Amino acid sequence: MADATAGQTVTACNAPGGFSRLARLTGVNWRGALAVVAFVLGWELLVRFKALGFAAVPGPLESLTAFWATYASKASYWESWFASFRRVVAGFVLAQLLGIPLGLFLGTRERLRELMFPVLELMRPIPPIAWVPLSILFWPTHELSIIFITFIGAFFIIVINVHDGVRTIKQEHLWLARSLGAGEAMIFRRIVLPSVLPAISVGMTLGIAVTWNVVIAAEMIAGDNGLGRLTWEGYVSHTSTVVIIGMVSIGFAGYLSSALVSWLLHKLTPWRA
Amino acid sequence: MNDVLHQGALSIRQAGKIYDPAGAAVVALEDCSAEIRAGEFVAIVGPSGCGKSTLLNAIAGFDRLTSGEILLDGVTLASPGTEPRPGPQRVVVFQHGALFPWMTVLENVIYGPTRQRVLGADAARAKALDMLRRCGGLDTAGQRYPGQLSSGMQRRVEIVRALMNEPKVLLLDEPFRAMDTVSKSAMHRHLLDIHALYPKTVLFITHDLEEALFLADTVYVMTTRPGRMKTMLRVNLARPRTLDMLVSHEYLELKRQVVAGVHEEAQKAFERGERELA
Amino acid sequence: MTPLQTRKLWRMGAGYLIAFTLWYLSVKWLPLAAFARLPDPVTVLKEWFAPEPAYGISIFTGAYYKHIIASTLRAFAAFILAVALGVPAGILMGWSSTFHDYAAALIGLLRPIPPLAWVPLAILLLPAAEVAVVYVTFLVAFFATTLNTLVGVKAIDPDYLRAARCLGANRRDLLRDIIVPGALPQIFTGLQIAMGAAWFSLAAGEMIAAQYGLGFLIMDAYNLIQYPTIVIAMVTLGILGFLSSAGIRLLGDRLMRWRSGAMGLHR
Amino acid sequence: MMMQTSATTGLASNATAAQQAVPVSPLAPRRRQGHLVVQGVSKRFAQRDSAPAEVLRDCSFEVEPGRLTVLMGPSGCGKSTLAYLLAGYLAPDAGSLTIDGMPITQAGPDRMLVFQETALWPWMSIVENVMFGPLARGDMSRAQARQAAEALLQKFGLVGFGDRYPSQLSGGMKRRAELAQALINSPKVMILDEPFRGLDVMTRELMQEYYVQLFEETQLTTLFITTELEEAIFLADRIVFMGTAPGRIVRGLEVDLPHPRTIGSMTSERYLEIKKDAMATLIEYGAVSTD
Repeated sequence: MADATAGQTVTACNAPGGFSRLARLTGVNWRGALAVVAFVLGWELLVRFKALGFAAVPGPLESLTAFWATYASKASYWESWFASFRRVVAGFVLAQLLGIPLGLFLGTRERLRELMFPVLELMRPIPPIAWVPLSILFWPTHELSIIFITFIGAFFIIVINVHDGVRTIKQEHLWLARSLGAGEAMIFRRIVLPSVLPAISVGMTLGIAVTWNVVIAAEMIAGDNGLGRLTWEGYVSHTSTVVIIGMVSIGFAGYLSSALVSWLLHKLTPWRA
Repeated sequence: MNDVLHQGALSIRQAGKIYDPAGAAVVALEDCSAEIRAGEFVAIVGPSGCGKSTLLNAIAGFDRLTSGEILLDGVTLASPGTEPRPGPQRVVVFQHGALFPWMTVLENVIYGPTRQRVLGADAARAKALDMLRRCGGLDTAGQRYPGQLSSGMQRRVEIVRALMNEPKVLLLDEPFRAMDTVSKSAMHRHLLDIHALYPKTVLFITHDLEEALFLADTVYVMTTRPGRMKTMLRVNLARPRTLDMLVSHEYLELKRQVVAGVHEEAQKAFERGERELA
Repeated sequence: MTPLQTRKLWRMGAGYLIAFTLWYLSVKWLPLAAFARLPDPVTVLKEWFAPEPAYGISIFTGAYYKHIIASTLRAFAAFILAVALGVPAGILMGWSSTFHDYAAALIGLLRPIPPLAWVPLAILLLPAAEVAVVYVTFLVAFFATTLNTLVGVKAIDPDYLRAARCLGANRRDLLRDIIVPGALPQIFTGLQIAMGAAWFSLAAGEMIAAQYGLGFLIMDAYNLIQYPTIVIAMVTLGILGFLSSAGIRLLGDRLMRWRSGAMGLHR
Repeated sequence: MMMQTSATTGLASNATAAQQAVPVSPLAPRRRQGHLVVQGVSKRFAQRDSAPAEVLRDCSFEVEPGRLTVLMGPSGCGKSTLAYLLAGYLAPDAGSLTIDGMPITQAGPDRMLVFQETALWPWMSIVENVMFGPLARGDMSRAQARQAAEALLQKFGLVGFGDRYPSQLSGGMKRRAELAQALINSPKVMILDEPFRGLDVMTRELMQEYYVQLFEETQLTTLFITTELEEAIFLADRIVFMGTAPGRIVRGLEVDLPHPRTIGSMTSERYLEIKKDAMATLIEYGAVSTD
C-alpha cells in the first residue's frame, strides 16, 4: 500500500495540440476531465449492455440515485463513516505517538538500535492484516483488535522513516550548534527535531494510506460496523449498489484523511514551500 | 590559427532571445553579434545569467531565436523561422558532464557514429580506441563506466565522444567549473593538446577570465542581461600555450585590458540578482 | 570481519533472544488471560519443525508448501502483470504530455480507493475468487510501479537527452538508450515498493476470499483453533515478502552494474 | 546595495551606531587575540572494512593573531580535518592544538567555522539563524540579540532579508548571512573551509573582495582554507602549503601585497612573482594528476 508520492507533471516534451494550450490558459486538465467522463460513460454502457460480467453490477447513475434516495439520510450509513474514522484516527495517532519517539531513540542511540532494529526489520514484512486473528485473540473487544491492526499498519512505517531521518541529519548542523554553545536539550529541540520533520511527514503520509487500507480489510474480516463492513454486507446481501456506495465512500474518506495529513504537515514545515 | 580548415565558420548576426514574451518577457539576448572564423578557438566570458547558455542553446539547436540569425558556413542554423534541430555538426560538452552513466566509455564514444549509421560497429570501435589513445591513453578505460572515472577523465572522454562525429563546431559549456586549480590546469593542457590534434572551431563558455585568455585565440566579453558582446579581444599569445605564459607580461597586459570591464558586469549581475530576490 | 561487525552481530542475536524470551515469558507466566490465549514461541517452533505436526502444517508437510506455492504464484502473477503494464504506462506518462493528462486523471480517480475495498466488487465482476484476489494484488503494485517509473523518467537529467540528440539520436533511440536506462534505478525502487504492497494486499485478499494460500491458512487456523499455525503462516508471509524484495534488489544490482561500478569511484 | 563602495568609512559609521546598543560591537578592531598553534598533529579515521586511513601526519603551523593565514592544498589532503580539529569537533590522535596558549578541547564560540556547504538551518529564518548563538548561551536578551543581528545584517547588505528562509537567498547572500551568524558571537578566530567553492568565478571574486575588506576593517584572526591559488594569494598575509594525503605542511609563503587589496592587486608585478613561486610549490607537492 505504500506507494511513492506522484512526481510533478512537467513532461519531457510538450505536444502543442489544442488541449495543452487550453489547459495552460485555464489551468484545468481538460484531457483529464474528458478521461473521467469517458470512464463513467463506459461504466454505464457496460452495465446497460450486461457486458463482461457487469450484469451483477449497478451503473453509476443507479448507484448515485440509490445513494441520494436511501443512504444519504440513513443514520447507519454515517455511523459506518464515524466507526471507520474512529478506528483510523485511534490507530494512526497511537502509532505516531509511540513510533516517533521510538524512531528518534533508535536513530540516536547506537546500542538500542543494534539491539531492537533487527527485530523490527523481521516483523515489518508481515502484512498487518495477518495480525487480525492474533489481535482478536489478544484484545478483549473487536473494536480494540481492529484499532491494534490499524496501529500496526502505521507504526512500522513511521518508526523506520524517523529512524532513517535521524541518521541523515547534516553533521555540520549539529557541530555549528555546539560551536555556538547550545546545550544538548536545545540541540535536540531546535536542530534534531526540525531536521527530522521531513522524514516524519513521509512516514505519516504513507502511514495514513496504509491505515485506511488496513481498517477496511479488518472490518471486512472481523468488524461489525464501519465502511468496510458496509461494503462487505452489500456484497453478501447482493445489494450491489451498497458495494459501490461503500467503495466510493471509502475512497472519499481515504482522500480526506490524506489531504488532512498533508495540510497539517505543510503547516509544520513552512520552510519547505 | 590554422586556416587549413575551411569548415566551421560561425556567423552570429543580431541574435536576440526573449523568454515567455507574453508573460515576464525576460530579454536574455539582444543584438548579439560575432563573426567566428573556421578553426578559431573562441572563449565567451560573462557573469551568470548573461545569456551565454542561451546563445549556446541556439547554436546547438536546443532553442529558437526570437530575432536575428546564426549561420554555419553560410547555412542558417537558427532564426525565428527555422525549426531548431540539434545535430552532429555542432556537439555540446555539458557543464555537469553528460556521459551516459549506463554505457561504458567505449559505448559512449561510438554512440554518435553508430546511431547516425555513419560507421559500422567495428569501424567505430577501432576509430574510438585510436582517438581515446591519442587523447591521453584513455583507451585503457574503454570497458569502465563513467562513474568509475575521475571528473577530469570523464570530461576528456566526453570531448572525444563529440569529436568522433567530426563536428564543425565544438561547444564547451563551462566544462571545468567545479575543478580545483591543479586539476583545472591539467585539463587546460589536455584540451589544448586535443585541439592541436583535432583542429575544430571551438566555442568555450566560462566565467573565468584567466581560463579564457589562456585557452582562446579570441575572447568575447558579454554584458550582463540582456546579453550582448561588450568587448572582443584578440589573444596574440603563441601556440602551443605553456604554463609560464600565465605569468608573462603579455598575458598580464591582456588581462589588464578586460578585467575592469568583466568585473563591472559581474558587479551589475550580482546586484541585479539580489534585487530580484528582494 | 572487523570488530565493529562482530559486535553488531552479537547485539542482533541478543535482540532476537530478548524478543523471544519476552514473548515466551509473557505468554507462560504473565497472569493475564489475554497473553495466555496466545501461542508461545516454543510451541510454535516445535510445530513448525515437527515431522508430524499436530495441525498438519510444518516444513515437512505437503500442505504447507501447497499454501506457499499458491500465495507465491498469485503474488508474482499480480507483480509481473503490474510491471508489464505499469512500467510502459509510467514511461508513456513521462514521455508524452497528452497521455499523461489522460492517465493521471484516471489514476487520481482510482488511487484513493484502498485496494482491499475492491474485493467485493472484484468478486462480483470477475469470474473466480482467484482472479479477484490476483486483481486486488495487481492494483496496488500497478500504481506503485507506474508512479515510480514516472518519477524516474522525470528525474532524468535533460542534458542526457540533449547530448543524445546532438549525437544524432531520433525519438526511438532516445526512448531506448536514455529514457529506459535512465529511469531504471527509480523503477526498481518502485518494484520493491510494489512487491511489498503486493504481499500486503494478497494476504488480506486470501483471508477474505480465497480457498487456499497463506492468508486463507491464517483464517482457517484461527477458525479451527490451531493458533500455532497462525503464527507459522504469518512468519512465512514475512519471510516470503522479505525474500522477494531481496530478489528484486539483486536483480536491480545485476541489471544496473554501472551503479555499483560508481561505488568504486577513485578520485 | 550589496556593499558600500567606500569600504572603510561606510563600515565604521555602522559600527559606532551599533555600539551604543550592544556592549562590545563585534566589528570594532580588537586587541591581538586568537593565536593558533598546531604542533605535530596526526589524525587517522577508522574505516568500516579496512585499516584506518591516515589523514594527517605530524602537522605543525601557526596562525598569528590579527593576520589572514591561508591553508592551501589539493582536494582530499586533510585541510577540512585540520579545520574540524581547530574548531574542536574532532580530537587529534597525536600532537596538540592551542588558542592563545590554552589547549583546544571542545567546540566554542571563540573559534567560529564557516563550512564548505552552507550550514544555515533551513527551518529558521535568517535573523533567527544569526540570533541563535547569543540566545543559546544566554549572553543577550532576545531584544538585544535581535538588535545586534539586525545591525550585522544591515552591515552585510542583507537588510529586508531577515525574515526570509535560507533557501530563498542566493549563494553569495547565504555566505554573508553565515558571516553575520559567526561574527555576532565576537569570535577570536574565524575559520573558513573553502567557503566560496560552490560559487561561480565572478561571484567568488566579489566575495573574496568582500571578506578581505571585512578583515582589513576588523583585523579578526582568520584561517582561510582553499584549493584555488588566485584566491589564496589575493586574500593571504601568509600562505601555508599542504602536500597530498596524509597531509603535512610542506612550506610557508609570505604575501607582502599591500593592503587594502583590490582587483587591481591581481594584476601587479609583485602578484606575478608570488604566483610563479607558488605555482612551483603546487606542481612539486600538489602534483595530483587527474588520470
